[in-house]
Amino acid sequence: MALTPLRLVTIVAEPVLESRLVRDLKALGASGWTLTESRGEGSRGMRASDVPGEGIRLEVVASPETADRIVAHVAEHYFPNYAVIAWVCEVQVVRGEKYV
Amino acid sequence: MALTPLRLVTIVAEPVLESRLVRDLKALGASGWTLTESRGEGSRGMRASDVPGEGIRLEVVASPETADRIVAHVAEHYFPNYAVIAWVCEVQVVRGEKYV
Amino acid sequence: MALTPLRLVTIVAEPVLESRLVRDLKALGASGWTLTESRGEGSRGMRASDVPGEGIRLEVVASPETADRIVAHVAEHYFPNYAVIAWVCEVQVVRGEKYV
Amino acid sequence: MVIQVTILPQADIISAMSTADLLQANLLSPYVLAFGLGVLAKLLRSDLALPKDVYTGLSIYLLFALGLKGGVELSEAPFGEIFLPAVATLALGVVTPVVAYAVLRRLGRLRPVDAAAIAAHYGSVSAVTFIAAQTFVRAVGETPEPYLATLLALLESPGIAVGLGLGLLATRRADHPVGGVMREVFTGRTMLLLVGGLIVGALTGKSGYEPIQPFYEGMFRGALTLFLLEMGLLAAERLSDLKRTGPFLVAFGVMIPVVHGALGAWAGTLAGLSPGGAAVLGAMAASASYIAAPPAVRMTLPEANPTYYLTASLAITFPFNLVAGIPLYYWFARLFAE
Amino acid sequence: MVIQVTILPQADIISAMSTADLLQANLLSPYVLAFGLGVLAKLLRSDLALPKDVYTGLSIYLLFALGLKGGVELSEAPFGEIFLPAVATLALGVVTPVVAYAVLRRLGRLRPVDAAAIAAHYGSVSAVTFIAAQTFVRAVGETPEPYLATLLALLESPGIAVGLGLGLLATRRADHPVGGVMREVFTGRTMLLLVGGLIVGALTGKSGYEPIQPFYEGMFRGALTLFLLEMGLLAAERLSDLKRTGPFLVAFGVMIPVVHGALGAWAGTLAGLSPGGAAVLGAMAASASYIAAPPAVRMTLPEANPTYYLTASLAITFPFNLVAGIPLYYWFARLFAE
Amino acid sequence: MVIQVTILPQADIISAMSTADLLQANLLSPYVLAFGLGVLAKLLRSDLALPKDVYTGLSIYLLFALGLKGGVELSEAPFGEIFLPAVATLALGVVTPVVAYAVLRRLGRLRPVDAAAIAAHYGSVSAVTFIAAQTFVRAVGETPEPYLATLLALLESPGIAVGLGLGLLATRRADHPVGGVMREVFTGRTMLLLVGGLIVGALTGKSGYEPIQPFYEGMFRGALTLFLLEMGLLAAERLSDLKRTGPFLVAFGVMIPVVHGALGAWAGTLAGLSPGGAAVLGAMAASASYIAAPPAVRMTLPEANPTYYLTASLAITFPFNLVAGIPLYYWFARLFAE
Ligand SMILES: Nc1ncnc2c1ncn2[C@@H]1O[C@H](COP(=O)(O)O)[C@@H](O)[C@H]1O
Ligand SMILES: Nc1ncnc2c1ncn2[C@@H]1O[C@H](COP(=O)(O)O)[C@@H](O)[C@H]1O
Ligand SMILES: Nc1ncnc2c1ncn2[C@@H]1O[C@H](COP(=O)(O)O)[C@@H](O)[C@H]1O
Ligand code: NA
Ligand code: NA
Ligand code: NA
Repeated sequence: MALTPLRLVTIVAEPVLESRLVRDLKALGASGWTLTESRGEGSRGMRASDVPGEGIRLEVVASPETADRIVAHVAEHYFPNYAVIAWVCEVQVVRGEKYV
Repeated sequence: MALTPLRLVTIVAEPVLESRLVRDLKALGASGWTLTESRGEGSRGMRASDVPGEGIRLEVVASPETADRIVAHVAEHYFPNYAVIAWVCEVQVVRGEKYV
Repeated sequence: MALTPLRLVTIVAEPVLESRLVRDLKALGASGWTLTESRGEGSRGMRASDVPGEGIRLEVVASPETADRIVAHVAEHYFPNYAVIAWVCEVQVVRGEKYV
Repeated sequence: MVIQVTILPQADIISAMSTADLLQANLLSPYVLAFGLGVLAKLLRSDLALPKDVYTGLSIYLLFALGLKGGVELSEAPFGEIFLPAVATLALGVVTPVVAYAVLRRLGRLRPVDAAAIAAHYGSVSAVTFIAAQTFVRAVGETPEPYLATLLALLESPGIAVGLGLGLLATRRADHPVGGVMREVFTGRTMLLLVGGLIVGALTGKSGYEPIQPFYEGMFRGALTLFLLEMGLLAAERLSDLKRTGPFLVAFGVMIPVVHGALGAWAGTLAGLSPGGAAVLGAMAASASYIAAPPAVRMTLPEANPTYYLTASLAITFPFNLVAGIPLYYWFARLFAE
Repeated sequence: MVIQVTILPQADIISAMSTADLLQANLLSPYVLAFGLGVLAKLLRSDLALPKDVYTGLSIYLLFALGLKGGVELSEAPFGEIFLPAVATLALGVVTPVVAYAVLRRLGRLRPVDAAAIAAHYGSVSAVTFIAAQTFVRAVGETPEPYLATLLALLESPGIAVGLGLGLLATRRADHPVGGVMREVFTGRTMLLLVGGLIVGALTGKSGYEPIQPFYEGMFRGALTLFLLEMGLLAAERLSDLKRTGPFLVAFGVMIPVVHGALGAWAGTLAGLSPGGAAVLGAMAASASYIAAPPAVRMTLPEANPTYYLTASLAITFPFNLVAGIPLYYWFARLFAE
Repeated sequence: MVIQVTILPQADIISAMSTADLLQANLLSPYVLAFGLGVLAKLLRSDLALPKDVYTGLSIYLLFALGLKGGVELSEAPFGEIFLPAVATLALGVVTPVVAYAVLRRLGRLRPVDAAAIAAHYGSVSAVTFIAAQTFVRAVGETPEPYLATLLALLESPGIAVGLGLGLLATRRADHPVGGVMREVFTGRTMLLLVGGLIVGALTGKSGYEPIQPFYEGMFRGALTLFLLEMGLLAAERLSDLKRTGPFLVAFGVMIPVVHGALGAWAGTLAGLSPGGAAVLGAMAASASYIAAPPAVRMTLPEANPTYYLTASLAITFPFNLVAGIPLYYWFARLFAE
């Protein structure tokens, strides 16, 4: 089974950012995204929702370059003012050509 | 703390495949599975559900051999016709003997 | 983009343990946590809930030392009697200083 | 449309007028308006959406309520009466998918597997269309037969089986086991709640039903309105796919219901149904499944493009039936009854 | 069973007959039938399931409605009346877990911690069984005391505390703090909605309740039917575990409710309850908790096997009480009343 | 408070007495009690919580029901009547956020962006406060104007727009496009259900509404009670943030509603509303949005601290209005009417 080494970017953010983040991800070259609903606590604890602690958890499989772009974009545009955390992980992707 | 190096296989797929995938995973030697509900977008965009964009996200901790078998099976049986993405990641598992 | 290498600990457990696990995580030095609801099957299959198969999936980004402490704590206190699985993965975290 | 003009020219003028009236009454019903609001909301790119669990909960409620009420009524109806209508229903379950398949292959030149997949949907039935039709004929003063919900249960599976069979023949996998998938259709949510509700209703009878009636009957139409709001959102979500599916499928999604609806109303009339009952059977035949059929088709005919069958049944045929089809089938039924 | 024959032989024949009638009436109620449909659906491996959030929402609604109505009735009842029944209820909360523990240890030879865990469940109470019992006795023409919901609230915690205490003694951790877990039981969903509802109902009274009555009372039985459908699914899901738990636990799950039910009906009669009220108290004593007890036991006695206590309370005792137990306890109560 | 004493000294004594009565009646209503139960549950650290999907489903139901009923009533009202009250409402939507901003800057010395963010919330409106006010004035025997739900829809957006505009001016980003965010407010759940419901109700009229009335009207108050229980939980969750927000914001959250409420009741009276209608308009003006405003503000003014605006509107002003504000605004309205 030929696997392609790619990057998995995971972003946990406030729900209010969903549509904006998805738009950004596509613009930055992501071929897709997967979202699960989450809740949690962090250091900032500020979040604008009537239901406290809710969040969205976005996963994007992408090439190292796209992953870098996404991470840099999130760090610049969302970290200063929003409750966001993001991490990157090396993964081996099935039929990975599709997602580059 | 002794950790066992194993593989984590993540499969995001159409909900209609849930029972079939779970059956396959067990048959291929997985000792268990964890499912979270997801939504998302990809390149194919075809999906048979009255609610668009819904998906399931399956995680399986397994030995490298089992992980390979799972990945090969998914690639052969589901990739051609279904909206599926799968990736593999190296993880260190607590009391990992259990899951080999 | 400067990324910090940290550890991502993922714990899948019975829902009844939620508040206790969150308390423990904070006490062990985690700066935050993210929870998604899950379902699944494992080898033990014992779980105390009127709804079978339900679980919680906790993720914690932490320094290697904190991650070790968390993993050791979970192995000691929850593995013997509860349906729990935990794994650790190396990740690169955006603005990772925050989570050490 | 061809049918109505050629078959019964003399009753033309009166019925045409009253059809317009019926259409207007239908358009201003809260059900159609709620559906329209859902469509509008999606077109305005609103974030409005019923949570998935609430949507599922509502559909469970509607199906179970439908079955329960049907069962209670069944327990009071002479059982022999249902025989001919049941035969007519089963016949529709076999004929309509074959008609749909032929049209899709001959006129639409679709791939066999896509034609079969769509045929499976149009051979089955949409429970919400059934409910809307029943509500409509009751609103215009008819009293449809009490056992119609039973016919609904009968019509769900045969069409799916025929469609899947055509697809497997076409893909030369006639040996593929359809049994597993058909078992899933039979034990699926829709069938279980409907048939289960029928049985529970028949066993518990009027006196057992009474204390739960405010919940299952009093709330029914209001809950239906909310459900149709969400259906409007879901249908509109698929509208953007119309570009990909092309004009033929749009025409198909409007014309085939008229053909099937006429067929259903005619078969119902022959089987002895009242105009109200025949109109509802027509609406059933005209409707396309979008809950039970899609997963069965997806599992058995994965090569078929889901965009085709989902868009046709959910974004074209469902709204057409809700808005114009149901009054039309009622008009057919009245003509046939004369 | 032993009890009924030996204690009151003379009223035997008449009551036996009417018990059969009661049983049949109960079996054909929509509640029992809906539960049966749920069991059937799971046995057919249907994908039918109430979404988790809807299930939780329904249980919140049922408990709060129960409390509210109880509170309104309480606000009109002379408060002194409740004293003796309350004492009887608390006594049942202490005696029943001890009886269960002794039986499980002596006859069943279970590990102390497993026996204690199960005892905690049988010492507490199932709200749905309470509701079903109240619905049943009302259907047969009784007017149970207005303050029964208050007794329900009183019976929930003591049994859990006794069970946990026995378990900690057995595992030689008598020093383990049970306080935290008992606080969670007291502030748990069940207690809060029930006691909170009682207080809200008592404070707002008849006039405040009136505008919300259609929601909390008119919908109550219909919603209960839907809830029992899901309970049937959940109970049947555990049926496969019966193999693992063995025949003793099945026998226990059927016999101990009869013993506790007789005890409860007898204690209720002594405390001055009407036959309807005593029957409901019997059903409470006979029932086993499956919402409040499991997490408390899981936290405090993790060595106990959850399969035992969940299967016994959910898959054996709950259906037994729903189908046969409740009419039986009513029959007991009428005997004791004579 | 200053206002009431200085403007109308002579009616003082009678009204003061009846205000106490009103307050007591309000405190014992099931709505306020359910809210209190929610607060209590959270203070006891209970795990009670309405599942998120049920909470969303309930809020969709309440808003749509509100719109529907308003629309049906609108269809029967002479349209000209609404003109002056509509103008008064729009004026309140512009004036109240400016007043709030000035108070927050001058007296509270908050950062401009925080002041603007809070002003956007207090310029908009809380639908649940509106519902509670309408329920209250009906309970005391008033018949508020049928078109008040239309005013509710009118009052939602202007205040948000003014607040965002002040914030962008303050952060010197006057060029920032507010259009996108305001479009999201206009097409947001709240507006769509409210305005959509109004249109559906107006089009379908009394006869179309009748069959769905048991669902949308019969269940309304009961469902509201459950919703307020959850609101109590959410408000109490924010109570711990009061330490961080400081005493000024607490004072602001209690005083500004009184000012805005008097303004609203006065403007309503001037525009020709009945005392009941003017009281409801006062409650609208006094209320602060916590559903539509927060995401709009979060997107446009991310530098503002969400803890401030959410705590003020949800944990201070909402409970204040529910418990004491509404009776007070009614008292104002009656004074102004004389
Ligand atoms: N150390 C952490 N590990 C895992 N998730 C975290 C961590 N810190 C924060 N989060 C998630 O990120 C969200 C925002 O965190 P913050 O911006 O630190 O308030 C939280 O709600 C959590 O879901
Ligand atoms: N690049 C990606 N990153 C993360 N998830 C993806 C990606 N591409 C596809 N997915 C997920 O896989 C599902 C199917 O994708 P596809 O088969 O490409 O239509 C989508 O609904 C997403 O949930
Ligand atoms: N091999 C595995 N891969 C992924 N998740 C697992 C695995 N084994 C167990 N789990 C998860 O851990 C939970 C408890 O497992 P267990 O303690 O083995 O019964 C299950 O419900 C699954 O969600
Ligand atoms: Na059909
Ligand atoms: Na008990
Ligand atoms: Na306001």
